[in-house]
Amino acid sequence: MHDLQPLTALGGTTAQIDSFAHITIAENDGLALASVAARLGHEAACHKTLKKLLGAVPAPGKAVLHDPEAGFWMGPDQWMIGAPRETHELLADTLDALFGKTASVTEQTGAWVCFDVTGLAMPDLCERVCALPIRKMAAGDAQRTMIHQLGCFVIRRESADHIRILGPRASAGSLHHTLITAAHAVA
Amino acid sequence: MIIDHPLLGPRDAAEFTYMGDAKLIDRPDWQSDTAAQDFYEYGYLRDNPAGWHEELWFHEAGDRSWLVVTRNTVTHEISKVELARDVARAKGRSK
Amino acid sequence: MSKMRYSGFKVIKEALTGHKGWTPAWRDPEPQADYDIIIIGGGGHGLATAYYLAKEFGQKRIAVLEKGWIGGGNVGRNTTIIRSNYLLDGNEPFYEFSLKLWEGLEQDFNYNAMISQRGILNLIHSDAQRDAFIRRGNAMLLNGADAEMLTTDQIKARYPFLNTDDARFPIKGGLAQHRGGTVRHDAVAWGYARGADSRGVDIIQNCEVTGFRIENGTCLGVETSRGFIGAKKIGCAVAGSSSRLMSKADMRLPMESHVLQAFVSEGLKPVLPGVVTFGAGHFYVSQSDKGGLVFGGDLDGYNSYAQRGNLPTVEDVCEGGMAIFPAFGRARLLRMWGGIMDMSMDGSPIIDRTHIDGLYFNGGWCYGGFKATPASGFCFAHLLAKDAPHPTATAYRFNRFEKGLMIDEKGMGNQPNLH
Amino acid sequence: MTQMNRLAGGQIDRNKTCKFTFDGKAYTGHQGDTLASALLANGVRLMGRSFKYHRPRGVLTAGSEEPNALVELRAGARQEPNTRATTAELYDGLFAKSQNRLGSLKFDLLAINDRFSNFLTAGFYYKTFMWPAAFWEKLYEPIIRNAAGLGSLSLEDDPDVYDKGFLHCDLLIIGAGPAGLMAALTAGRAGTDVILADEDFAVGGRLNSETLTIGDQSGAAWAAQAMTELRSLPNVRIMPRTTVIGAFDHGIYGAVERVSDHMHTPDAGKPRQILWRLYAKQTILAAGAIERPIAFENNDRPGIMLASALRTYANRFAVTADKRVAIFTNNDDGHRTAADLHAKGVKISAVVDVRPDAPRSMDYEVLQGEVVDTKGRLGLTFAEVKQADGNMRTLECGALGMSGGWNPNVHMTCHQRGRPVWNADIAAFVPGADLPAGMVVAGAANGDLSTAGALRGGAAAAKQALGLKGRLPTMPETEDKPINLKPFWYVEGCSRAWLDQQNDVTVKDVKLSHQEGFRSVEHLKRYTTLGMATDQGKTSNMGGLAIMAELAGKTIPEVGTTIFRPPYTPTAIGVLGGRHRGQEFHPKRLTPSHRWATEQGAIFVEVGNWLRAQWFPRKGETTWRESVDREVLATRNSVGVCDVTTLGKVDVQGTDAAAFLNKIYCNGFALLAVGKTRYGLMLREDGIAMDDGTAARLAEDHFVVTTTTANALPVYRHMEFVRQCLYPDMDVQLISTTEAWAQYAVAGPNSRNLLSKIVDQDISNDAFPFMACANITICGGLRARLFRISFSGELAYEIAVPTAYGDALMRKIMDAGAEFDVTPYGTEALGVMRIEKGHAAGNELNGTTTALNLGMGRMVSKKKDSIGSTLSEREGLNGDGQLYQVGIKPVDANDPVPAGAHLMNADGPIDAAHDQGYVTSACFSPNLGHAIAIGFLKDGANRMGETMQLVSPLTRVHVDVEITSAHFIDPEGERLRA
Repeated sequence: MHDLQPLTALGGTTAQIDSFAHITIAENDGLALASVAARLGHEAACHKTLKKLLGAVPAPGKAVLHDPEAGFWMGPDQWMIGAPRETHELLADTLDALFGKTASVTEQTGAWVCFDVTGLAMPDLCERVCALPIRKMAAGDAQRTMIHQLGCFVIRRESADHIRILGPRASAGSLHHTLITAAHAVA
Repeated sequence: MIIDHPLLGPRDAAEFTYMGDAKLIDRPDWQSDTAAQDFYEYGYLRDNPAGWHEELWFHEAGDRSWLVVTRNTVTHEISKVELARDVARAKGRSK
Repeated sequence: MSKMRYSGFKVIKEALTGHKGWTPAWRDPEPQADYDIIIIGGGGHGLATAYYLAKEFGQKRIAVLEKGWIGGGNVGRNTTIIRSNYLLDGNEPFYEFSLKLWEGLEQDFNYNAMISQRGILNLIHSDAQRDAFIRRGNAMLLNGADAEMLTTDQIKARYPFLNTDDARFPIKGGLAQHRGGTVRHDAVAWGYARGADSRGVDIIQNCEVTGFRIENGTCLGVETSRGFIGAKKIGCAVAGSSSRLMSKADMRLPMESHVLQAFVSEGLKPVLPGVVTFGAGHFYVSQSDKGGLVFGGDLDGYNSYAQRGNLPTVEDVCEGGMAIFPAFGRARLLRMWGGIMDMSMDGSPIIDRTHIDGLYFNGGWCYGGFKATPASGFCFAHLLAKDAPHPTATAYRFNRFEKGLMIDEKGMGNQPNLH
Repeated sequence: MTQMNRLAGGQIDRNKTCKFTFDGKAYTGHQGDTLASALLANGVRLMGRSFKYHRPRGVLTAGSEEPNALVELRAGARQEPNTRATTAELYDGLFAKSQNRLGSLKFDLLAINDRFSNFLTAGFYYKTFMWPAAFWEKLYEPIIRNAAGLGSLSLEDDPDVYDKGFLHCDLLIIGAGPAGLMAALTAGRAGTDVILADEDFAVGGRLNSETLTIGDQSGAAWAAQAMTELRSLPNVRIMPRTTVIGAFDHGIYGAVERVSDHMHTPDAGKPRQILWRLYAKQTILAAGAIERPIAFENNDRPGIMLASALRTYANRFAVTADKRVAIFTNNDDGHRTAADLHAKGVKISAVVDVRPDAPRSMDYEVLQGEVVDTKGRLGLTFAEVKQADGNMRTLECGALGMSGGWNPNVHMTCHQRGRPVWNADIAAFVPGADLPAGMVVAGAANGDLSTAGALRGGAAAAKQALGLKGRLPTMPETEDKPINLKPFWYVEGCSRAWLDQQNDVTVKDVKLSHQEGFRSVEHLKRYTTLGMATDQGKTSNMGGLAIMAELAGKTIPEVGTTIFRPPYTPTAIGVLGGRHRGQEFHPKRLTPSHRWATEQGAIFVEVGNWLRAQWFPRKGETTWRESVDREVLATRNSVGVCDVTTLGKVDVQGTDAAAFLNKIYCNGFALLAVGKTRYGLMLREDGIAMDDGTAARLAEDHFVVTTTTANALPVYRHMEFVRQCLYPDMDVQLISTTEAWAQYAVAGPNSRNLLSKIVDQDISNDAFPFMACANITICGGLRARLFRISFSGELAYEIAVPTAYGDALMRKIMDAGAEFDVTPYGTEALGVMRIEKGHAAGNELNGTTTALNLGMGRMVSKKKDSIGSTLSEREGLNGDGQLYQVGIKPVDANDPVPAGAHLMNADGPIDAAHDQGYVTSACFSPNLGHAIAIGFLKDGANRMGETMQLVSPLTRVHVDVEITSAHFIDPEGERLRA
C-alpha cells in the first residue's frame, strides 16, 4: 500500500467546517465519484445496470439518494455516481467492470469539491449565489448552475434545509469564499 | 432571456453559450465537386433574418447539450427549443 | 439651401437680435424622380458619403434616403470613441486616414462636433498581452500613426484611482494613442447633414427603401415608401440593417446583426481625462463634456434586431468597471441602450461593388463604425465616383472570404459574435 | 428657530429626532423624514443649482423623479453625488452638501452663466468654439467640462459591498400604492407566490400623501391594515426600499434593494444594496402617476413645486414649504392641495385656475387666470397673475404649487420598445397594447387616476394575471372623482419658462430647435438635451412635446415620445458589479502543487484563471532571469519538474473514438496503436489553427486528449458541437477530466532515473519508449497515468495521479530527485525550453495562423475529411509568400530580439509597406548564451540564413538578426528518444 497523503480540496489534511447562525458550511472530503455515459445502442442495458445499482435511473434534473452508491443526471445518457471513499476508493474500476461495454466510465473523484450547506437560512444563502428556485426544489432535485461564474451541481438532500454543492475542485477556495461571504450576509 | 430546455425546463440564457445559425449543422460534403464553394457559403454567408431564426446554443453551465432554439430576432420571443442532436439526426446526419 | 456660416460672431449677433436669423440646419425636400447617386441610410456613414461625394468628388444630384430621422442609428447610440490603434495592414492605414479626417473635420464642415483628442489607453495585464500590444504599437508607428508604451507608474500618475492594489489582473502597463479621443456623436451626423445639404444634397427623411428595381443585372433605382426613385448608382450604408436591405436584392451577406449595449452615468465633475479600456475584462470608458461616464463592453452575443439588451451583459460590464475603477461604485448608471452592429465574419468592414451593376455596398463595421465615419464616407464616395477602391480601402472586398484573405484583428475566425 | 415649517400630524416619528447637517449647518428632523422634508421643515428652500445656468433650485417633487434637489450625501469614501434629497431617508448624523456650484450655494460664481443665457441657447456650442482649431481642447472644452457635471465622486474606493440575488415568483407587483396593494391582497389570498416591490420605505404610495378615506378609515390606515394581512401570508414577499429598474426579456426584472442606505453605515458583512434578478411568470405594473408642472416665466424658483408634492409634504411629513402658498392649476387636483394645506393652517394666497368653471371655495380665493411671472432671487417671494378679465394681481407667496395634470408612469411598459398611446380624457400617454410579455398595468399607471379606480384596477389586474374567474369583490367606499382637466401646457408668450429644470431647457429652446429643423422628437431631445437629465424627462418631456406639436401643427401623439430605457431610476454601478471586485473579480483556479509551490516561495502568474508558478526564486538570486536560467540549465543537465495540470484534458471513449479524433484533428489517429501518444493539430472550420495537444490511446476505445490551458473550454465546446451536431450517430462519449488528475512534467536526462524510484513498472527505453502511455501504479499501489511526451525537448515524462494526491506526489518527486538535484521549474523556464525547441504555443496559435504558417502544412491529411481541411485550401492561405514560422537570432550576440518587433529586409526601407513579418515569442537562451526568438516571416522556409533588420520603434529597438531554423536545440530530437 502506498504512503501518499491526500489533501482535501481546500488544501487541508482534514475537511473544513464553518458555522454561522442558522447556517453550516461543511467541506465533504469523503466522496468517490465517477461518471457513467451510455454507449450508443446500449442505452437500455446501461439503464438496467443503473437501476440495479441505484434502485432507479436518475431522470433529467434528478438524483437518486441511495446508499452506498448514489447518482444524479449530468446530461443526456450521462450520470455521476458517488459513494463513500473509504469503501469505494476504486469506484471507477468497479463501475467499469459492472457496466462493461454498455457504458463509458470516467473517474471524477479528483475533479470536484463538495460542500454540504445546512441550516434554516440555507435558502436565503442560495438566493444570493445562484438562480435556482431553491424554495421550490424537492429532495432529490439535482441541477447544474452557475455559482460565482463556476459551473456547480446543486443537490437538494432529504432534509429540507440541506443542499450539497459540487464545484470544480481547482476553484474550491473561490467557491468557499463565495459561500462564506453569502453566509455572513444572510446569517 | 429564458430558454426552455427540452429536458430541464426554463433556464436563464446566461447559462448558455451562443454560436449562431443552426444551418451550421448542415456541413457540406468534402468530396462534392462544389465542395470549395459549398464550404465558403457554409462558413461565411448568413441569412441573418429580422424575425424567426433557428440558432445554436450550448448549455455550458448546464448539461452540455447543444440546443436548436427558434427565436425571433426582433422581439426575442422563443417559440421552440430542441436538442440539436435530434435535429441533426432528423436532417439526416449520422457518422 | 442654407449657406449660413456658423461662428462665435454669428452666435453673438443672433443673441442680441432674438435668435430670429437661425434657419433650418438642412432642408426637408420632396424626393425627385431620379438622381445620379442615391445613398440609402441617413446615418453617419451615409451622410458622410453624400457630403464627400458633393465636396470632394464634384458629384451632383445626390440624395440620402433615411427610413426614420437622420442620425438615429449607431451614430447616435455609441460610446463616441475615435482611434486608429489597429494591427493589420488591411485596417491600420484606413483608420489612420479616418483619424486624420477627424482632425480637420470641424473646420471642414463648419460645425463643432467637440472632437477631443484626449487620448486612449489600452491597459495590459499579462506578458502575452504586452507582446501583442508591442506588435500592434509597432504596426501603428510603421503606418505613420502615433503610439506610446506606458509603464504602470506613468498610468498611475494619470489615473491615480485605477485599481493597482488588489486587482485580480494587475495592470502591467498600457498602450496609449494620444491622438485618439472622443467626439459628440450626434453632432457628426448633423454636421455632415448640414454640410451635404448646403452643397445641394437632398436629405429625405421618413423614406424607407422597400425594394430595388433590377433589370438584367443592373440596378435602376429603388422602390420606397414615397414611390420609385431612379438612380444611376445606389450606395447602401445601413449598418445593422444590411442583411435586411440586401436580401431585397437576393444577396446573402457574410454578416450577422448583434446588439451592443452602451451606458451613461449621471453627470459628474471631471474625473476621467481620457479613454481607458480594460484588458482583462469587457469594459471601456470615457467622460463626456456633460460629465456622464460613457461606457460599454461586450456584445450580448446573440443575433438581434432589437435595440436593447439584457441584464447579464449589463452586470458583466459593470463588474469590469468595478474591477479597475472601484471608486465608480457610488456613481449611478443613468441610461442604457442598444445599437445593432453589422458584425462581419472577420471583424472587418466591406466597401465594395456588388455583383449587380450600379449597386454598391458599405457595411460590416462591427462596433468600429463610429470612428470610421469620415474615412468610410470618403472611401465609399471614392468608390461610387471613380468605380475604384480608395487606396486605404483596397482590402475591404466581398470576395476576401472566398479567397481566404480575411482581415481578422482578434483572430476569432468566422464567428461574428466573438469579434 | 428649528423646524419652523413643521405642521401637525403626519407619519413621522416625533419621538425620534435626527440631527443632520447640510452645507455645514446643523439641523434636526425626525425619523420618517426625507432629507428634503427635513430641510423644508427647517425653512430651507434652496437646495441646489441647475446644470447650465446655475440657477437656484429647490425641490420640485417629493419622489424619485426629483430633478432639482440633488446633493452629495455622506462624506469621505462614501460620498454619493446626485443623491435625491426627496428619497434620502433621514438618519441621525446624516451629512450632506449641495453640489454643482462655484463658491457657496447662495453665491454661486457660475450663476454668471444665467446673465449670458441669451448666448447659451440650445446647441450654441455646435456653432462656435471652432477657431482657432487648437483652442477647443486647450481652452474651451476644459472650461465647459468644469462648469458641467453635477456632483463629484470622492475617487476613493467604494468601501461598501454589494450583493446579487435571484428570486422566483408567480406574480411580481411593482408598486405598493392602492392598486398594488389591492392586487397583492387578491393574489395573495388566492395562494399565489407574490413579490410586492416598492421603491419607497413606506408602503402605500399616494395613500400616505392624501387625506382621503377608504371605507371608514384613512387611506394610510387602510394601507397599514393591508400590509398587516399581507405579512401574515407566507406566499407573499414584501420588498420595500426596492426599485424595479428594468423589464428584460421573458419576465426577468432587475430590482435594487437598498438594504443599508437609511443607516449611517451598513452592518458588518451586510451589503449596502442588493441587485435582485426577479424571475416572474406574470407582472402587474402599479407604478402610479407623476404630476406635471406648467411652463410660465421664471417657473423654476425655489418654492415652486408640484402641487401633489406640497400635499405629500404636508400630509405625510407634516411640513409646508412656506407659510404662504399659492396654487396654479388646470384641474381639480390643485384645489385638493389648497384644501389640505388650508386645513393644516397654511395661508393660501390664492388658487389660480385656467378654467372658467373652476370650483369655488369658502376658505380661500380662487382666481381665473394664469401665473405669468415670479420674483425672488434665491426663493419665491411673489407671483404675478394675469386674470381672465385682464387685471394683474401680485400674490405674496413663498411656495407655489403647479398642477398640470398627471402622467401615468408608463416607463416600464416601454422597456421592450413598446409605445404608449394617447388618452385625451386625461391628456396623457397611457400604456399601449405592446407590453412586455406577461405584464398587466393597473391603477394610475394605467390612466385610472381615482383611488376607487386604482383599487378596482388592482383587483382586476390580479385576476387577469392569474386567470382567476368570478366577479370582483365589492370594493370599500372611496374617492372616485375625475380630475376635470383642461389641457394647459404653457403660458402664452412665455420664453424663459422651464421645461427641464435640471438641464435648463426652456420654452424658448424648444422653439429654436423647431426653427432650426430639429423637429423629430429624438432630434428635439438630442439638440436641446430636453429629458436627458437624471430624471430621464419624467417631469419635463410632456411640456416639450406639447409645444413642439403646436409649433409643427401636429397632435401630441403624432409627435410621439422618446423611448424610455432602463434603469427606471439611476442605479449605483457598484450594485450592478456586485461582489465581483478586486480579488473576487474572477474565481481562481489553484494547481494541486499550489500549497507546496507557495512554501517554495514561487512567483505565480495568471493563465486562464489558473495561478501557475512562473519561477522559483532562490536565495541570492536578484533577478527573475537568474532563477529562470538556473531552472532551464538544471532541467537540460539533470532533471526538472513542472506542474502541467492546467492543460485541458478530455476523456474520449466509445467505439468511434478514433474516427471522432480523425474529424477534429487535421492529422490521422485511426492507426495510432494502443499504448501510444500522438501530437494533434486542431483546425477551426475556416482552416485556421485552433489548438494543439496530444491524444493518448489507453485502449482501443479510449483516448485522453490534451488541450492548451487557455483553450480548454472552447475546445471542449467545439468537440461537443462536432459530436452532437455533425456526427450524432458516432458512438463517442466526452467528459472533461482536467481537474481530476494532478499532472507533472518530469524532464531531463535524469528523469527516467528519478521516476524509476517512484513508479512500480519498468520504464526502460525498451519497455516504455518515446510517446508511450499507460495506466500504471506508483509508490506501491496508487493508480496513476504515465505519458512519455516532451515539451522541453528532453527525455521527459508526464505523470498523473488523482488530484488529492498531487501535493504528496510533488513532495515525493522532490525527495526521490534529491540525489539528481531535481529542480522545480515554472512557466518561464517552460517557455524558454519550448522556444529553444521551436514549439508553437499561444503566441503562435494566435487565431490567424494556418498549419502551413506553423510549418506543419504537410500534417493536414488530404486522405480524409477533417474540420477545416477544405477551407484551409483557399488560395489566400497557400502559395508563395505565406508567413512561415522561423527562428531568429541576433547577429550581435548581445542584442535583444524582442517579441512584437517587426522584420524588415536588410538595407530595405522600414515601413508598413515593406513589413516582412514579426516576432511572436522571445527569450534568452542560457544554453546558447544569447537571445533567441521564433516568429513569422514571409516565405520564411526559403530564407534560412538571411540577415534582416528587426525593428520595434515602440520600444526603440533596431538590430540586425539572422533567420534560422526554429529548432535551436537538438534539431534531430535525439534527447527525446534517449
